[in-house]
Amino acid sequence: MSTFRNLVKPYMLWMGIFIIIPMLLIVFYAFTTKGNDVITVKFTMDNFLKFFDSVYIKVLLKSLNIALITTIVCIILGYPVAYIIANTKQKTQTLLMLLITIPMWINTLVKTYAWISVLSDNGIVNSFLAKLGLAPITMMYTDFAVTLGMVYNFLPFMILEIYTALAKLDRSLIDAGNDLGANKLQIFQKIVFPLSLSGVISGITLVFLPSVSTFVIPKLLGGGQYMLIGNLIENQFITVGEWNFGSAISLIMACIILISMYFTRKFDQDKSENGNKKEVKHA
Amino acid sequence: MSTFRNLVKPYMLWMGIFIIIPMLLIVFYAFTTKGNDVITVKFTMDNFLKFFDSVYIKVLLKSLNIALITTIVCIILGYPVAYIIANTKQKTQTLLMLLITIPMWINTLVKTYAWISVLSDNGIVNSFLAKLGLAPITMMYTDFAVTLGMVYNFLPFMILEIYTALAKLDRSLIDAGNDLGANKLQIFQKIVFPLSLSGVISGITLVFLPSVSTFVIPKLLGGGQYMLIGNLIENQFITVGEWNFGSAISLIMACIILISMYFTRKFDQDKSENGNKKEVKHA
Amino acid sequence: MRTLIKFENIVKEFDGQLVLKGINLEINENEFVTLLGPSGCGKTTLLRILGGFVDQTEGKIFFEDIEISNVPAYKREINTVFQKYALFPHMNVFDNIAFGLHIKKQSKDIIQQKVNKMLRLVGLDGFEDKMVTLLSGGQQQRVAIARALVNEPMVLLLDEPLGALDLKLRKEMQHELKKIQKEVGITFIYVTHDQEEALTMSDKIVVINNGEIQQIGTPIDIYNEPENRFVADFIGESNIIEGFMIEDYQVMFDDKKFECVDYGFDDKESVDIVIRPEDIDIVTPEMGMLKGIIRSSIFKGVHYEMSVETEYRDFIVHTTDYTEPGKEVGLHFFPEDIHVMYKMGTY
Amino acid sequence: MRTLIKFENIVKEFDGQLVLKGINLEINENEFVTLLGPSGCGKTTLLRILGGFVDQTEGKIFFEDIEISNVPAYKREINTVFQKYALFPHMNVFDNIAFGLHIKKQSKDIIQQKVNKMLRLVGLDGFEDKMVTLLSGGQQQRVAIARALVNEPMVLLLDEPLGALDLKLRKEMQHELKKIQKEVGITFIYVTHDQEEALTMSDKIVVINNGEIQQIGTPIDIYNEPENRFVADFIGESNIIEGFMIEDYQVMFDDKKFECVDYGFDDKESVDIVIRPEDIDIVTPEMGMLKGIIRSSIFKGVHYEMSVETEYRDFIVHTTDYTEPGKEVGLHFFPEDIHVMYKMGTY
Repeated sequence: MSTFRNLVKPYMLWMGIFIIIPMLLIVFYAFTTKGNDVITVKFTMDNFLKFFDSVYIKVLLKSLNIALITTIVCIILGYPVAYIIANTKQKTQTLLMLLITIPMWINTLVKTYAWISVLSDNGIVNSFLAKLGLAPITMMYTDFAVTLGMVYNFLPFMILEIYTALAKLDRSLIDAGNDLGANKLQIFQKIVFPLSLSGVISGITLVFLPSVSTFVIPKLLGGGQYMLIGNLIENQFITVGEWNFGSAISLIMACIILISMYFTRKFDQDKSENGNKKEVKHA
Repeated sequence: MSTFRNLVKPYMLWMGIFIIIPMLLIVFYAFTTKGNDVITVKFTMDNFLKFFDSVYIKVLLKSLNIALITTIVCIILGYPVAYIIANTKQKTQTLLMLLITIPMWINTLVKTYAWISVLSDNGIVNSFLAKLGLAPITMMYTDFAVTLGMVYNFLPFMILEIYTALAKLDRSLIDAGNDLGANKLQIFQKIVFPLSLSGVISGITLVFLPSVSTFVIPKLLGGGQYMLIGNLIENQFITVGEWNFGSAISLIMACIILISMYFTRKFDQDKSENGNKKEVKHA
Repeated sequence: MRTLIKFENIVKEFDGQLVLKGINLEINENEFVTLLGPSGCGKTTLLRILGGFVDQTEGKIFFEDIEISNVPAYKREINTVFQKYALFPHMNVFDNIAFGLHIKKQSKDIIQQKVNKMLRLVGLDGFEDKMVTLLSGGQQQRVAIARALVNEPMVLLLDEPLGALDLKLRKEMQHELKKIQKEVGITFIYVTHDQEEALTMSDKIVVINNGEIQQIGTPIDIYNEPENRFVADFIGESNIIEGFMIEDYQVMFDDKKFECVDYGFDDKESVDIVIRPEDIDIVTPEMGMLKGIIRSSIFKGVHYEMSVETEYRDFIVHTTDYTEPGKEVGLHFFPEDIHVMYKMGTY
Repeated sequence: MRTLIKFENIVKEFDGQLVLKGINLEINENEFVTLLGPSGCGKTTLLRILGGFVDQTEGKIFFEDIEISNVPAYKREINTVFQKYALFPHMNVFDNIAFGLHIKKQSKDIIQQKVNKMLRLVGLDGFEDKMVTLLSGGQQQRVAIARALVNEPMVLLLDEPLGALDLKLRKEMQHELKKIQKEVGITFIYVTHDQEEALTMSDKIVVINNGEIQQIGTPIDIYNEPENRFVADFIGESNIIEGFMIEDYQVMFDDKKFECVDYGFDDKESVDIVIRPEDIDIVTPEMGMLKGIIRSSIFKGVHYEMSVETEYRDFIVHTTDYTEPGKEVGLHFFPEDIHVMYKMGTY
């Protein structure tokens, strides 16, 4: 056992280095000029200052905006689905949740191409409109198409999280509400909805954060000119070869994500803390 | 309330269509020939038969092989980390798990580029070797590089899952083992490890499944010629424009994933079922 | 006393199993009624049917002579204290108690006033802003009672409300509940499997087993004159003996005739006989009606619990005087201590 | 009886709080010793120190006169039945019980034989292949006992093992545990907060409060001659009265002098007096030593519990004869029923 003990510290040190080094490299790139290598270093803040140019800030704002809309639409569409499923029989619940989660296991790329064939100028919707003698609608390469693709991709996660929160809701609270004179609508407003909020928050984490930085969906449904922050990072690395600027942007994104994580977690902890304190009291 | 009731069924129907239609389209493409549209359909099994060509099967096997190695390496590296963290003080645990999970919030693309700058022929490792007067090693565009990139990308998920299982282990079971004469090693072998297996299995789900179908990491670290199943699908859609064959491959992948999900879940359920039955008995 | 609630032939089936087999029961105004029985006997189901959370398969419930079988829970003038309290975890003490009044859209002033009154009644003044999840078990219990009582129901249902509390606190709360019932002057219907709790608090005890009522009566009735073996065994420790009636006022068991105070049985009818451990006296072997040897003698505080082996069976005897194990003794009891009961069909 | 275990000035500090304040205690071979006290009194901590799961801050433990303070848990000849059983959820009944024997690398035959013997002892033959998570609370409890006993320890520690069971099952298991202890003939150290449990099973009771031993004695000693107010109050219901000694064999309280059997106190020393409710007789007002009015009379099965209001205080009286509330009565008790105790510094 003592030899095992002695190995703990070096092992953790090596794992730490393994995990940290690429992070440090990203930071290094972000704060240095192009063409440097580790030996001849020139530190600079230019990469960050460049980002605060109005063009890039606009891209960031557009990304945040689309991600926000996606999240809201996912909540609006997903909550009723989760609520209805949670109120069916146990067996139906399992089956329906299985159906809802199947798209999660299909490659995003493939799902997005399926939407192209629905939305494109000679796609399913427009073929259908033509049959009805109506004028075609341009849907591809619009905000609508991008948002639709994102909602489709992330909706199952939102439904899953809200459903989980609703499924573990204590039924006796609903009995209690009933007992105290509340009708179904009042029980939903005052008991079920407030207690499912933690699920909505986990859902937001799982939808908002990845939709801010996704690049596959906007590229395919938004077209080559459609630029969100994920595409911007991808371009800097792959097309332009500007690793330094790309690293700086991804650091900025990581900060935004960590800050929003902090706030949602804090909100969640405020609630669960009550539970924890109770534990302590009982001990 | 009754108007709400009446809306439930049409709402669920529309949501069902919204969720199912792209799935059906993928199935449709997989079973039809190229150049068809919805009106002039030619069904075929060719897309599937084509896959069973030795070239594509080799790609599949290679993908499964790399994913398997990635998963095993993640378990071997991740388990000790999770175990050591779970045995530190509560505050240290929170801090260390935060550090471990930070890379999860950085774009995969960016993390992978960081590894390129470590592994490339004039990267950090080779610069270091050159300083020591040693010959450079070619690491880029090898299985080693791809596996390293995958391990780095998925390791935090494995650690997180194993840690969660270990953290919720009932301390009194360890006391009981101690009481019955087992030393630390025996307690680990007979109590801690078997009871942490559920965490290892969730970890496997979160590592193996995405690493089978990832395409960003093999493309960047394996080079343009390096072909895993994710790259194959990407190529079919983007480069070759063979949506039908691409859809067929992604359906085959979905089946493989669902089957492996079924078995891991079954394994997990066998364990949790005991718990459920107990509940029933007590009711 | 006016009849407030009437159950008429209530039957309940769950998955093909009969949980309640035709319950007929009347409950009066201002009574403290306890439904007593082992777990799974159907007592909680009966309470939940009255509360409106479960529908009966057959039968009717009347409330002040009006049938309420189809009235939904939220319209019944009944409030419930749930088994695990079912407090709303996202609200503080005040909002939990005020919930029912908010729903009834009462004015802020009235709500404030009523809730404060309730907080005083259950001894939780000053706790209004605490989150309920931060309270101890006993305090949560009080909030649950206050939340129900503040609506001024005509009936309060209590579903094993003290089960989660520890011994000392449970005894305290028993007295407090009884006090509250007297103060507010409404009907309490209380479900428990603890016979001590039932004896201490109830005006009327309804003993239930296997979905059937076994006996209805005051605590004294139930304890002193159990109607069958099940009731005798469930309420306190007992010596239960099979025997038969020779004639009125004479019963035979263990090959001996005994005088008793029971009559009206058929001649030679098989019966069950109960003799409470505290009604048996230890005397000298010659003075005893039965002879035996003391096998064990355990100190229980107020009394010693002895096991006395006689020719046919072991008797449990409670006595305040110690006698050492191994000694031969006589057992003596008076005719009025022999309780003769009809035999049960099933037990 | 030989001394098996000796605690010498055991002190335990958690986060700056003194949980045990210098415990000195000897435990003999083959004794059934109960550590009794309210929750948080330190009784479980003392047990866990003996088991080796917690280190004491100060003091020494001796086992057969050898210090074991630094011997790790897995090397102590002691086994434990944990509070929530702590059965291994991934093993069946057989493997749970065989765990200790496997660790000791005993042969398959011997393991099979010993486990089967244990299964019979705890009445679980035929359950060997069941997963422990499928068992009821009472069955899990038996597995936990078998798992500990199969190792043939010299001491078995039991940490509130019956806390999770319901009333009826708890009483059954009390008798069974006592029976098992007699059969295997080893020392049992039992932790509980339930004074009834302690009285029923123990050879010796150690009453603990606030990390200090209050009294050590047989159940009869503890019940009949509590050493202080805490013990009197904790063991059974009591009337506890403040008074002072006038001289040997004479005590004064409620403005009256009473004869008693206690002596050796200082003159005029303030004392606490205990009179058990069952030792007070209800007599006519003229015959009574104190006069009072009956305020309530609750039927408790074996006895009525009455509250009698006298000039200075309410007395609790247990009697088998009913007297109606409102009536004026006298209270009578004998000199030997007055238990005089030293006042506690803190309570």
